[in-house]
Amino acid sequence: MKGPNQEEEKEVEKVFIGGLHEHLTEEKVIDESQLVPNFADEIQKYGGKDVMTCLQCGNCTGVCPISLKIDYKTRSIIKYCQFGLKKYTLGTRWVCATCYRCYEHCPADLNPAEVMIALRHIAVREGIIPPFIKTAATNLVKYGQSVKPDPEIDKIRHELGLGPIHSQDPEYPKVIREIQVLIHASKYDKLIGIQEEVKV
Amino acid sequence: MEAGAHRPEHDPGAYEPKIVAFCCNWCSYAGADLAGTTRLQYPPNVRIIRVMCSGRVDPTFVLKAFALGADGVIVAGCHPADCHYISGNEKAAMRGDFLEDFLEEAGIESQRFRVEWIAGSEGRKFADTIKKMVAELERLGPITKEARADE
Amino acid sequence: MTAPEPQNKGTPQGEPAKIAGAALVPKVGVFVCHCGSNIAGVVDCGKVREAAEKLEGVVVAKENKYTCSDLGQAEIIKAIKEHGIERVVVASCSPRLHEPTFRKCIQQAGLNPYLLHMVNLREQCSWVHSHEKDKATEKAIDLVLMGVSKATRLEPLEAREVPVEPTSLVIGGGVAGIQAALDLANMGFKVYLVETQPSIGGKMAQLDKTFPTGDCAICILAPKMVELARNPNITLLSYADVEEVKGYIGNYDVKVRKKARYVHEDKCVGCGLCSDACPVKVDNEFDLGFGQRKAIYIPFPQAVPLKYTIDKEHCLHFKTGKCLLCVKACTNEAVDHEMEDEILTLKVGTIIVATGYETYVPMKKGVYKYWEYDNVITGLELERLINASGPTGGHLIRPSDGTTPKRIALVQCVGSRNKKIGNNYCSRVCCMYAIKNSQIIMEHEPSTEIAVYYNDIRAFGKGFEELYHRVREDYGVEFIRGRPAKLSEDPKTKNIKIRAEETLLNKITEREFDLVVLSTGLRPSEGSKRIGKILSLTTSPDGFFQEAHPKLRPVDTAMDGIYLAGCCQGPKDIPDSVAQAKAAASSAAAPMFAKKVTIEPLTAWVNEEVCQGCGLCVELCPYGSPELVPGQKGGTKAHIIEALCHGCGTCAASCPQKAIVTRQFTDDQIYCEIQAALSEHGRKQAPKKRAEAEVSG
Amino acid sequence: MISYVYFFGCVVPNRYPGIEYAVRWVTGKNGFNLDVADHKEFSCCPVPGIFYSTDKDTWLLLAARNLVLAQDERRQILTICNGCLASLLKATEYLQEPKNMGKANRVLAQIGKKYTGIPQKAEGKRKVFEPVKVRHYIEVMANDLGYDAIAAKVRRPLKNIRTAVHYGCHYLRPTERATFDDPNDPVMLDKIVEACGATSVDYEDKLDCCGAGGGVRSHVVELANSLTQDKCVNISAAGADCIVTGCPFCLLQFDNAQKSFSKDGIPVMHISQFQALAMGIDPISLGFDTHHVSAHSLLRKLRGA
Repeated sequence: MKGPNQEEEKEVEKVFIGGLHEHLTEEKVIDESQLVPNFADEIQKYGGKDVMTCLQCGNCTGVCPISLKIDYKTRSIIKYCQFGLKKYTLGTRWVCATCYRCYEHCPADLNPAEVMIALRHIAVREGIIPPFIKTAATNLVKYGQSVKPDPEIDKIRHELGLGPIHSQDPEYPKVIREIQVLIHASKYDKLIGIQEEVKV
Repeated sequence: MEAGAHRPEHDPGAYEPKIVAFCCNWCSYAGADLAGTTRLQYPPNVRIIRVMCSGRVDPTFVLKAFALGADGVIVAGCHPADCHYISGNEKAAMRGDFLEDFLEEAGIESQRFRVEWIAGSEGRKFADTIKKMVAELERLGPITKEARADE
Repeated sequence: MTAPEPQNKGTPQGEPAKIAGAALVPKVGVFVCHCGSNIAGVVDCGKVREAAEKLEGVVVAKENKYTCSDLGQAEIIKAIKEHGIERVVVASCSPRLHEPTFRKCIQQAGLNPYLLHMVNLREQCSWVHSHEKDKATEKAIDLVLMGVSKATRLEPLEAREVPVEPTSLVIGGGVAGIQAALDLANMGFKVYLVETQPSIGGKMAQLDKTFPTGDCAICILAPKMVELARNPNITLLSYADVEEVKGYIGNYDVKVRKKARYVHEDKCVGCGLCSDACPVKVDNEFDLGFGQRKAIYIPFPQAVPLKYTIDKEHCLHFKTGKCLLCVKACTNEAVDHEMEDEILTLKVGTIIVATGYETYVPMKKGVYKYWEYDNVITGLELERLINASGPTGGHLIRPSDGTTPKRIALVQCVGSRNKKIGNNYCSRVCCMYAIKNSQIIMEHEPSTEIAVYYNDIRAFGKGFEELYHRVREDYGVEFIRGRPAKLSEDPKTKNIKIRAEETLLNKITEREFDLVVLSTGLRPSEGSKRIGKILSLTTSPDGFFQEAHPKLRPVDTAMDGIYLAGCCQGPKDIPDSVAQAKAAASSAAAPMFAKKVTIEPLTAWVNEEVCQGCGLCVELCPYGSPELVPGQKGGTKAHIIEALCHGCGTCAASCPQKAIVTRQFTDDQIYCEIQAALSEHGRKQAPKKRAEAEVSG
Repeated sequence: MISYVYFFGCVVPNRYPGIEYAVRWVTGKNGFNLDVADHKEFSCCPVPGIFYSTDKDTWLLLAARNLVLAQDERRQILTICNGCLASLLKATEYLQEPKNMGKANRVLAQIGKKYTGIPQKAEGKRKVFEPVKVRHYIEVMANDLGYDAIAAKVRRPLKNIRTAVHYGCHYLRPTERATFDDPNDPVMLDKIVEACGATSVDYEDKLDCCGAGGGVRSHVVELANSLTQDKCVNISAAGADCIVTGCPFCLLQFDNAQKSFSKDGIPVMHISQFQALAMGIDPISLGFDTHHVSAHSLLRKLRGA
């Protein structure tokens, strides 16, 4: 309809009103309906230590290399976990580089990196699966390796006098079969949605 | 961990292992009390016998307990170097080593007998020790009849 | 450490009867306590009583709502009188709690107090199996069975009275030790105060001002130190260590090593001529390395006793055999390099432990870079730097260049509330000393900017919160809620940048400071560990000494006659230390006023008929209680010196002949308990089924 | 003599064959002549950022399969990658728990495998098993050979080469398992570099993350690169000629990310390549063509020196 005018209006609103409309639709008061009971237990089930031990000192955020770069505060996520604010925790937890710095410095001996990993477990089970996970898992069931082989590299291997990579070994299909059996047994293919057919 | 893996299946529901625990008055008995005051739950399979010191536990007490039908025996005392009586726990530890070998000879798995150091402040450790031992005994099943007769 | 001196040495307490063969089973009364709902809420006490009634020997079994109440006790007394009960079993809480109560109770009814057995239904049954009521009841019945079967084997014993030496030993000369010693001395008791340092005063002497009132620490402490030195009832043994303690309440033998000062205390007048002459300068530990002292020194001007001490490690004479300038300088011939350590033996009735604390030392490779950056110091170092009698005369400087810092960061919870390093506890004083120090700094240099990095501010004491508000409002001290994550030093200016999340802003902040002060926490001192070993004191999980009961016996230890005062029991501030010292003095005074105490007679006894005189018990006993003596009917026999016996029973457990009996814990009694614990009663598995299970295994 | 089995992982064989060549060369008959076997049935370790992050059961099964292969050969696993080290080492810890071992073995039985650990000796009737040993190349060099032995084999001392070493997170952390080096102040990589005759330069935030781990590189490459940029700024400030690391994934990150923020970049290589250079290998065999940042500047300096 108006096209460019609408865009302009939006810009104006952003600058002068600070995105009031978005603010109005956002929930400001957190009531119990938004809390997931026993969320801390769920995290513990997937290997995170008890998040309730966190005293919110903020050391983890301070040492986190990612927290310096983007709006990601380790401590806040732990706080969300303590509260049971599940929906705030699942979306962006794939940015943790698992450098374990937070764990090294945590005076409560909590392991925030493992909490992030537990949150990833939970997210995957809710269907939040980043594409790279699928790619790597598919590579694994196809080639037995999470990196896709590159024919150019094969040439260089040959020039260096290195043998072909394992996945080109005539015996290797047996390994791939074994991997597929394991993946199938743990239902990982279903969980991730691996595009390659898993034969058992 | 391998021992007992080939034991025939038993019905774990019907089997209630009994544990006799000799606790020294100063540390382990106090630890068991602390488990109570902090309401830490553990399986009701244990019967505590209070002694003044873990050094008071005569090896024959342990053997007698097994002979009379105990599935597991714990001797619990103060941590090394913390003994209320200077060194009674060291003697308990020495007897423990000897007993372990002896029991193994008699066909009683080493997991059934433990010497544990539990301080008066370690209520949680007491509860965990009992939990772990009960789980272990349930996995092992009852003591064979011959082994009991050996006592 | 209780070991009674028998009043009637000739006749050891009656040989425990071999009841197994005895025809008569004594009459037993069982009293099952509900403890309100603590026990009855889980255990079916009615069933327990019914089961108890059926046991052999039991003539009365009763339930009570609260057995420990007057009503409950009256019922026990009534039953003893009416039914002629000879052994009493109380199935209630831990014997560690109420054994003395019920012993007194049955004694009132004319029964020997040692004919009581307590069954622990609360701490070790109802509270720990609260979700398994049936099984808890089953276990309770088993426990009562065990109790009854042990009770039938109990023998009357006589508690013995021992005299109490009206002298007390106070270990540690900090403010707690000083206060305890003064209080006891003022009550008229003789006191030995042993301090390992050359002067008393402890950590308090190093502090600048005290929170929240701002009193100068040494100004209020020094008069007490002088008073102590002048008190005729107090013998001050400074520069001395307790090396050995033997005995039991009322009768402790203490060995003290008085380290050689190389200056005769009686001759030294504290004039300081020797120190002026001494050519050796070393860092002064009292100023934490910021100031210097000589090799012959007093730690600080107000030292008590005001006697000089030679630091052997640095003295030139001890290094080279020459010098002796101090000897020449002394007009009183007090200096003596030939002096040797002296061993004193003291006899005391009670002991007060006041061994204090140490401050946490930051890690070598830690986040706070204490060892790497000059301008990172600890709170105690700051105390010396702002102290008017300190190395800088109270002028705060940066260690790197001696300039006055304009921006100062205080970092809280260093070495406290940290599970990684095992110090889980709050040190209680750091918040307040940091707040107090920032006030002092602001008073000196009002233009200073101070930021306190904290986790939680704990201002719980009288006047504390008010001080906290004052430094925020009147002095503008900034409080940042977050734990510093990274400290980095500017190589040129030596300023320190702190990166931390301001958790209340949800933002990472980075700020530069001229000086960083770490508010280090309190830890048990090395001296405490040593004394703890000597006295066999137990510690709580934090490493500080454990009190007998956290609420009701906060200054007693599990050992009769030994009391705690000050920070050796846990971190505390000065008023709390002083209050506890006064409490410990009052507790220690009680047996000394009474002049005698009763002691449990749980000692060992040798049956000469069975003893072969092998001597194994002599070898094993840590107290040297058994000895080999010629037997009455010939041969060599072991004999227990009861005064030395602590009743641990190690000898009985090892005796190959089973000739040794430990009273109240005899082999026979324990066998009975084992047997009762494992009796088929209450077993889920029928014997037959069990046999099948065994065959299949 | 200790018997090892090569575990090259995924990145090296498929992206940096020069590293594989260097490792074989250094450990082989041209170098230290260690007893290292090849095993053709190894799969992905599996990579912790994918599998450990999404399903620990699957991760453990795949890792256990690799461990069983080494266990049946009675050999220690020689990894050349921090990720493989972290994944396999953690798996051995998990498998110490009888519950986890039993659970894994029930599935492994379907492919005819069983993890027990390597049998040591029999104590009475019981056999004692030790978990399969998972070793890192750096640690094997430092502990099993020693810096003197490394220095003794140097034919072409890399004098004047200012080297910035990057340990990488999973070599050091979490600290409770990294018992071989001080996690707060690691020295092994520095000492190996110095044994090769080069200088290890100190730079700010040396122990910081390269940015790639935990799936960050795959998920938000800009974020990963931004972290790498910070590291590279510090490394340049220290005047380093090259970056040496023990982890191919960190290497890949440094190698790829530098394109995004600088024209030339600092050459980056694996410690095995660095060692091989010092031991006199022909640089052509080190496969620097597959690296994105050219190593020419470094090789030129080396020839000049």
